Amino acid sequence: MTPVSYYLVLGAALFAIGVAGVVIRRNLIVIFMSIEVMLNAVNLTLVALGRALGSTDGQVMVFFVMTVGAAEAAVGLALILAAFRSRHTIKADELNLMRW
Amino acid sequence: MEVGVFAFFAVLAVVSALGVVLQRSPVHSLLALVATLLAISALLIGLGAVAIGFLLAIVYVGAIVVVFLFVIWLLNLQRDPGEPGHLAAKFFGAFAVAALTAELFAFFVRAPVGPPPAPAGYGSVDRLADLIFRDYLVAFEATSLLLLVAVVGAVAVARRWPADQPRRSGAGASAHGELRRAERA
Amino acid sequence: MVNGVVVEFPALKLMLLLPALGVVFNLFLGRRAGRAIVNVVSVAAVVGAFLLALWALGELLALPAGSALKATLWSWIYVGPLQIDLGLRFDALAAVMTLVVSGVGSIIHLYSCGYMGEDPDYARFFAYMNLFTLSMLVLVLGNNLLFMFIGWEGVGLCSYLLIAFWYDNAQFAYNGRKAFVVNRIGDAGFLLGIFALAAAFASRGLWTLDFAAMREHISLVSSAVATMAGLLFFLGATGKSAQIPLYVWLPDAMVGPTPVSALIHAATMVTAGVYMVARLGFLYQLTPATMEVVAAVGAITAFFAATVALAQSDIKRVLAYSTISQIGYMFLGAGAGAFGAAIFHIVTHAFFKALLFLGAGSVMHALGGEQDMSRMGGLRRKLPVTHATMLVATLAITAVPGFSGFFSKDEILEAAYVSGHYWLWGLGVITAGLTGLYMFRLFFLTFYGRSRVEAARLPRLHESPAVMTIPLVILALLSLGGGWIGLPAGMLWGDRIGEFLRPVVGQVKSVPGLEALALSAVASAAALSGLVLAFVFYVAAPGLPERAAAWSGALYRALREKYYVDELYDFLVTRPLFFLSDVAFDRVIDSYAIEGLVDGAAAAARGGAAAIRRVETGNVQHYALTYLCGALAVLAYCLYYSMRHG
Amino acid sequence: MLTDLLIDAAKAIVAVLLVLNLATVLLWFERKGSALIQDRVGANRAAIFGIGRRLGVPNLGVTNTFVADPLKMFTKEDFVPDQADRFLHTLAPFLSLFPVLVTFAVVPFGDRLIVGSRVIDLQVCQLDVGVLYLLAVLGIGIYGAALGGWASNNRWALLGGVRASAQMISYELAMGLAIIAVVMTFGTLDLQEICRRQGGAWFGWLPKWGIIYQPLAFLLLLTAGIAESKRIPFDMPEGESELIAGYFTEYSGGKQAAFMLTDFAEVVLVSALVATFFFGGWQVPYLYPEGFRLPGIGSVLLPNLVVAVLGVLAFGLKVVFFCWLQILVRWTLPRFRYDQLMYLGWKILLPLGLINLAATAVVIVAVAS
Repeated sequence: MTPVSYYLVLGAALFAIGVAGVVIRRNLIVIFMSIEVMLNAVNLTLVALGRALGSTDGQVMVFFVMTVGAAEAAVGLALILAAFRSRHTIKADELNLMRW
Repeated sequence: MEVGVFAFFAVLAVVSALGVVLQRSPVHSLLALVATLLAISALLIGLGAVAIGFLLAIVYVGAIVVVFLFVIWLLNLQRDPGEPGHLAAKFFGAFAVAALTAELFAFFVRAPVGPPPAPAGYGSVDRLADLIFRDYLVAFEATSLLLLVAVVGAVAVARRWPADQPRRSGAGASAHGELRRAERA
Repeated sequence: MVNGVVVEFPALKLMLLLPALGVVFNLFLGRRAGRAIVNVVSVAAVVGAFLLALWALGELLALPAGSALKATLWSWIYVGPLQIDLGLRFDALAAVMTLVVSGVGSIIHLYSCGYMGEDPDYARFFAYMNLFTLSMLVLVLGNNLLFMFIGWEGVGLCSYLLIAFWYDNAQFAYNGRKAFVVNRIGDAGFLLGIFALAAAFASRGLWTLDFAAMREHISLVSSAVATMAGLLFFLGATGKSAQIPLYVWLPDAMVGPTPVSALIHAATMVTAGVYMVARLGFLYQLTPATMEVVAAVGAITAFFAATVALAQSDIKRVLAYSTISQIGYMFLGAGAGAFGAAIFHIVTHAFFKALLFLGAGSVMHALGGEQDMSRMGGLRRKLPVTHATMLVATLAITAVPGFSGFFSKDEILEAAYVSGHYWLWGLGVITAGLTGLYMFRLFFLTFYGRSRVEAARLPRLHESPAVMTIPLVILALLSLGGGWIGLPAGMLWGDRIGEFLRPVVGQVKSVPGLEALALSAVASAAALSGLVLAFVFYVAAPGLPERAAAWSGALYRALREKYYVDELYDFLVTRPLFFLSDVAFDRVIDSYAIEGLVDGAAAAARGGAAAIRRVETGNVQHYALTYLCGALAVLAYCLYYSMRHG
Repeated sequence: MLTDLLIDAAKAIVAVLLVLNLATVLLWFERKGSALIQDRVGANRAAIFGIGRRLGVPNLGVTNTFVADPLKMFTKEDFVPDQADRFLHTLAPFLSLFPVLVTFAVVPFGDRLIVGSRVIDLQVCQLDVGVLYLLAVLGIGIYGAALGGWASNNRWALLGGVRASAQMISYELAMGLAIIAVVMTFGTLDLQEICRRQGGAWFGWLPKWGIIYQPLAFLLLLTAGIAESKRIPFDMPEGESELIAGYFTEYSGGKQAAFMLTDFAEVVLVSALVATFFFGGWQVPYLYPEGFRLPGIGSVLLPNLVVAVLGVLAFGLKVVFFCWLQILVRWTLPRFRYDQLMYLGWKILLPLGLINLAATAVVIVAVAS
């Protein structure tokens, strides 16, 4: 069997890549996609740890993460659409009306 | 053999995840995201979570990412011009991400070496359904409510209200309006 | 002393639940439900409580003397060793009070259905009435001081709400506030008394406010503390029960709807102070000095109020002062150690005073709201039922032998005499005469003589509907026969109510039969002479009062103006307070100190915000980065921790 | 070990070849069938050396469908528009064809075949969660059309791509609901097992096919399936009169062939799924593993090989029947308007699917208790 730590390290790497996307990219859509990468890195970690513990609860968590992810995508994308309509940009650093 | 399969999908996942972040064109990012998700779902199946693995592909690849695609089209996003942006932010961001990677690795390399053999029926739909509909029933019902709220909210937010309708002339715009009217009817 | 048993009786909770449901229903659904349903629900809630009280009484009588029923609603305050539950205790004292509250309350609720028949705000009215019943039951049934205090405050609140029920009249609203503020002064005394008592017990290691426990361990309290606590509680009692010096609110409370006056300001709430003193009898018995104060205040108030009542022309005002006077009697009895007699007088007083108020309400109803006795007269034929029942009530309050008031007042005066308060006894006897005078003055002015009713009102003069007269008749029967439950010891079946209450409130020594008879004869003679005087003044020789008034001059004016007490209070307390508020607090402290503090805080916040708001760049990614740094720190700490501890 | 691998490989190759060939046959079938329906001659060109004519056989257009057209397709210039995204433009046709083909991996085309001591399941890949696999792979299929339309950098193509993906995502819901109802009925996600559970008969004569349990789900699946394959009456994405050819307007040569092949493979797939879920898959009425057992007549014992072959033939027959049905539909019904299409998908099929699901659940619980 592949050691669980491999999966965990892979999950960590994917998560870090997702974080990098969120922090560095300016395109809101891409930031959003990076968040999805982060979510799924966590999913992988959950299942791997669940497997290591011999429990299925980790998979149930993944199930819920997916549902929440779907809801988040629906609302988030709707927000991006609305923001684009009013500001004609989806650059994260240009949508900064809420400063100071 | 197993490790080889793992390595293949792991490399695929990492490379395509990097693709999500690094691609200039949102559509290419999106395609890379699809590849990442498929790799992850393959890895989940490899871990014995067969049902969840396929569900991940159905839900994410089959639905959520398609919605991303629609939004990209709707916004008519082209390739990013690639301006440098805030270099300082990028620098600190990269630094923080490196630190995060290091810390996470430090955590996880010490995890148990080999997973115990999966018990019979591990990761099957039966077992999963048993948990979801018994132990996690309330949470499950709550997520259904959450989805409903999210759908209503998304429609309310993304809807084009009459006041902010930018009136453009042209065949395309009016055809679009017709379509909307027809959909509403 | 207490050798009975304490039995769990969960139906007590129901007794509180019914009025509570009535409140909730009337408050939230009353308007929509309509008048008929509101009437039924409100009356049913109180009648249900009364039936439950009867049931509980049956249970209690089946137990040995000195027993009690109890029920616990919730655990309330559990702080260290102090444990206070919202508990109910139904002993003999509570039983009598509960029956009076719910019984007379039922009758008055029924009467209100008719009296408030045209008021558009009936739902609010009945919500308050039910809330009052609930609060009063809590006050009576609570098994500890703190729970009792909740009821105490509750009835005060309801009193305020109901006095100011027609709040669009500024004067009524003012009177409501006055009642509330005056009551608060007394409540402060009550609260301080609770603290004093709790501290006294706690310093000896007993953390309780439970009546039974306090009574058992009252020997732990030093007499100095007992005196202080007793006086503080009595201050509370003077506020709630309208005694000198805090009586001023009660006459003004008469602007509320008449059933309210009957229920709250005559029959039940105002006797709460007497009940409280009786309930804390074990405390008062420790300190003779306090008892002296109670007795003296009671007797003086009784006399004082009776004199004022002589010169009032407002029918409800006369009744208000007579209430103050009668409660003075109760305190006289309590101060003389005859708690049982005081409670007995509460009961009989509840009957006849409720009847008097309801009768007055019936008269006012007939006259379209007229309260001035100088515009009444000769109503005997128009209002036969009201007239007959009022006659019974007037005879009862005058303490004519055989009527209920006679027995209880007699017991009180006897106790005052026996305990050696001869002066107070004398004052009581004089007051008895005055009572006869002013009550029959009221009666004759209203029902006899020439009709002075305004011509416009004459054609519409009518007897009240059955829903109002039936309560009158019931109360008249009770006023007539209600006293027979407390005959003098040794006569027929003896002093049943006294025996029933004895395990709770203790016993007073009695005098030999012949001496008692003599005392009764003196008191009755005084009362009857008052009656005769009234007859002479107001029926036989109607011109006499004016001449008497002119002859007495300043004295009469003082009586009519209530000894100028309101003006005195206004001069001594109200005006200085307003002056202080206006000059010292508003112009100096508020303008400079408090506003300076507030403005300074605002300026500091503004300055600080201006400094740190730069952090809010509005760029999501900066926030994400900051968040990430925090997460990194937490993760690093976890890493460090796990390495340190394996 | 190696033998197992070889057998698996053989099954996969057989399945793929069968599907591809059947798809090609369908192309011819469609040409001639449409001609028949529209009272024309249809494909009748490119006879090789006139052999058929010499033999007196009417030219059925077999040659130009099976030989000339493929040759022409694959030798044409592979044209990529100037501003197109070359990578995605190339990837899209394969992204379109690949999922459809791999879907067949879980479709059972026969019962067990016993060779010596070896039991061969006539299914490329036995999967406990076959239905989930099916839905997952079908979900991926959207990207082919969508990206193909987008990568061409052509308005018509993009519109076609948008329409295609919106349509597929909409009808996938109804399809999924129909399939889930079937899954609930049979209590398994394994397609082979679903086929097995459709064996036997009620009262000895009525086959226990899915259609008996789930007639509504059958209609839903068939409708949604036709919509998924984007054919008339659901061919808005390519709607020739409006969008030229929809998302493959800018495709030519082999890539276009891949798109066309996808269409026909999808037709086959829908037929196979309908057959599997509702018509017993490879089940032959009254045929049991040991032989025929005819109600009221008697039984005939048959060797396993014959039973297996009969099963495969029955499955093929059913698939061909539903292919024919779809072609018939295609050439008989007019095209929906786009809003009608959305209306049908979201406001008719989806609620029907939900109702069907709820009713199924109630019945199952009622029967179980």
